[in-house]
Amino acid sequence: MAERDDEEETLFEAPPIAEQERMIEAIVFASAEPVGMAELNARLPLGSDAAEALVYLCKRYEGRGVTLVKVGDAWAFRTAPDLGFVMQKERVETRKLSRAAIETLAIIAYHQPVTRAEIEEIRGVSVSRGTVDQLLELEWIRFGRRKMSPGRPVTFVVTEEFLDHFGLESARDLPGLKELRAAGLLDNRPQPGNLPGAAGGEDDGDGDNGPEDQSEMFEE
Amino acid sequence: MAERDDEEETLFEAPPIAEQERMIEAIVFASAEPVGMAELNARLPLGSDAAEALVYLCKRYEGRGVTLVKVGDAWAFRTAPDLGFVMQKERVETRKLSRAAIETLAIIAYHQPVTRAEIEEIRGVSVSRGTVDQLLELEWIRFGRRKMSPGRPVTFVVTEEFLDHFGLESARDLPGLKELRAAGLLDNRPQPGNLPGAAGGEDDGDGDNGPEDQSEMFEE
Amino acid sequence: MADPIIDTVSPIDARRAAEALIVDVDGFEGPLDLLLTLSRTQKVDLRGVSILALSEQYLGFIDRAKSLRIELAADYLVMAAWLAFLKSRLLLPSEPGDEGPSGEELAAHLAFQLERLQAMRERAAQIMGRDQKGRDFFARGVPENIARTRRTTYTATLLDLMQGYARLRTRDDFRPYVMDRDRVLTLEQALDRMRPLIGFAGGWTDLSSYLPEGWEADPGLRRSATAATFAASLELAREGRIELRQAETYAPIQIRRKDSHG
Repeated sequence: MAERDDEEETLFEAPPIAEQERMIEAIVFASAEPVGMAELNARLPLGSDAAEALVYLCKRYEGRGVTLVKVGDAWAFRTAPDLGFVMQKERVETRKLSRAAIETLAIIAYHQPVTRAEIEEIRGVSVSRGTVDQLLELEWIRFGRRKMSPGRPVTFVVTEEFLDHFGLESARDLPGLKELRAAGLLDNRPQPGNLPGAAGGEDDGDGDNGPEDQSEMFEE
Repeated sequence: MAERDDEEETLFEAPPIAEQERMIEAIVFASAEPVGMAELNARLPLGSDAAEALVYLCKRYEGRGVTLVKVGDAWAFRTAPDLGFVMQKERVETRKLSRAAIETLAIIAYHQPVTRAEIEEIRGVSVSRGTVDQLLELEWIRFGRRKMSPGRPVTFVVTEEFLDHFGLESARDLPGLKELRAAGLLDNRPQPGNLPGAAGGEDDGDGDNGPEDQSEMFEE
Repeated sequence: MADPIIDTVSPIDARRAAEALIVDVDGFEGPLDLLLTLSRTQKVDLRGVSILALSEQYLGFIDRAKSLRIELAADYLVMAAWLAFLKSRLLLPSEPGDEGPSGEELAAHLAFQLERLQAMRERAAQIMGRDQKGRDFFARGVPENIARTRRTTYTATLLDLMQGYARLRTRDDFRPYVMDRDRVLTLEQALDRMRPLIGFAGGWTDLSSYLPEGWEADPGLRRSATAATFAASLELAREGRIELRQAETYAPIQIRRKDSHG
């Protein structure tokens, strides 16, 4: 390939074919859509020959983990069909955590070890069983040591998994109020719905568990 | 590699290293984000050795249009920087960072973990909320471990995204880090007496956060 | 311009200088930045910069700004005052009784600060000058996440978490929940109150006599105190410290210390 000496194009000397191949490789890799021949030729330096470079590039990826494939009239990289099984990462459908769950989680993170009663006191509404269950299931919280107070209630603490998910090294590294404010996260406007006396409602309409049946699910 | 004869694992014989290389190629190629070593090992068949296969893969892409780069403890394919000129179409216009933001970023990168007060001491002006906000939003910085100093202030550190964006393998590869350290410019030199300049106040008139209220929430 | 008189009285070039200064002061990011810029006029390596000369330059700059009635931010004035102090320390021989760091130490630290800021600026420029993702090099344009199985998971970011917490805490600014306790005797309080007292309860005494003073009159307070005291007595009984008895339903509850009767 290097023997090409196109004397007629000395003014705009085309890069060596190996360089053209590199350029096409980069373009096709970064493009959001398959790239057509016309576009390749338009983007390569004058005098380049995308068709020829593509032949080399195609060969280079033969048998590799990714291959260069022709999609209609354009080119794209695709995972080798036989490797589908390593690409079968479970499709994880992610949903936003509910506000009740986020608040409960935040209280546990900031006040751990914390009892259910304390969470309810801070939130001003009772904590539904579903919310706690969900957080336990996500493995973001777990049961902590029982509190040495009457009734010896169980406490909740956050887990390693939690720290991992939120990119924290320890729960103590959570920013404080001052820092939240400094980072502009603290909206200072009062929320009309949350003025005094708004407490008491159920956080998500799961009405069969008032604060009194908290023992039911945690007592052995 | 193939010489491993873990008798207990004969059931799951690891694929040949060339196959492991293909699999890693497929996984890393498919992802826009760097893929961590832990994830690679989890997705390869039992008995595989991602670290070894990566050595081969890395070599294979040396000098290509797309290269394998290490970002922290993760791997990603990125187009070769020298080909930027054919990539205009993919270029994303980014909001220009203010001088304050750029300096703050550099200070965090070189002094991490670093507190807001330390950043202010180095720059000689208070750090505006917007500056930190912008860097957090770009995901170039995140909250780090709290400092074991009075008030236990939070610190900032740079992220994997920062390393990825600037093509750094680790924060240790920051330009001129060694020279700065040798010149003592990264020392935490205490001030003799009280030198002005490290303004304590908030520069955006958000005056309602005295230094005392960051501890408030962690005090029992 | 603060004062129109200046405009008419001063010569044109003074006015121009004044305007330039305003622009410049705005352009500086604080006193340290101004000092760093001034130090460049000395045309020496930052390690060799004369802090004394620099202090004089800075003070001169501030004086000029003042005479032109330019409003200076407080930290510029604080720095000016400090540099004036430093200057006097550097010029006058230190006396044996002098407290605090010497002028040389203070000057050395200021030089260090300037050098460090300069170094950070240079590094910042170097970082920004590097090849950047999305500008010079690129990630895969079509990430393939082939997936067959589906699993629902929930996610939240640290921002969500902090905002959630901030929301609760801001609400507390308006509904300080601790204040609600004014009219509530907690179990802990009742226990704290009873523990030292039961030592004296050798004989059977009415539980109602353990209510704290001032809690009997108001029905609400009395109810809370009675409930807490009763719960505390159950707790003490569980610990084996006291015994409880009640003659009949609704009769007064009585307690006594347990160890007195083995």
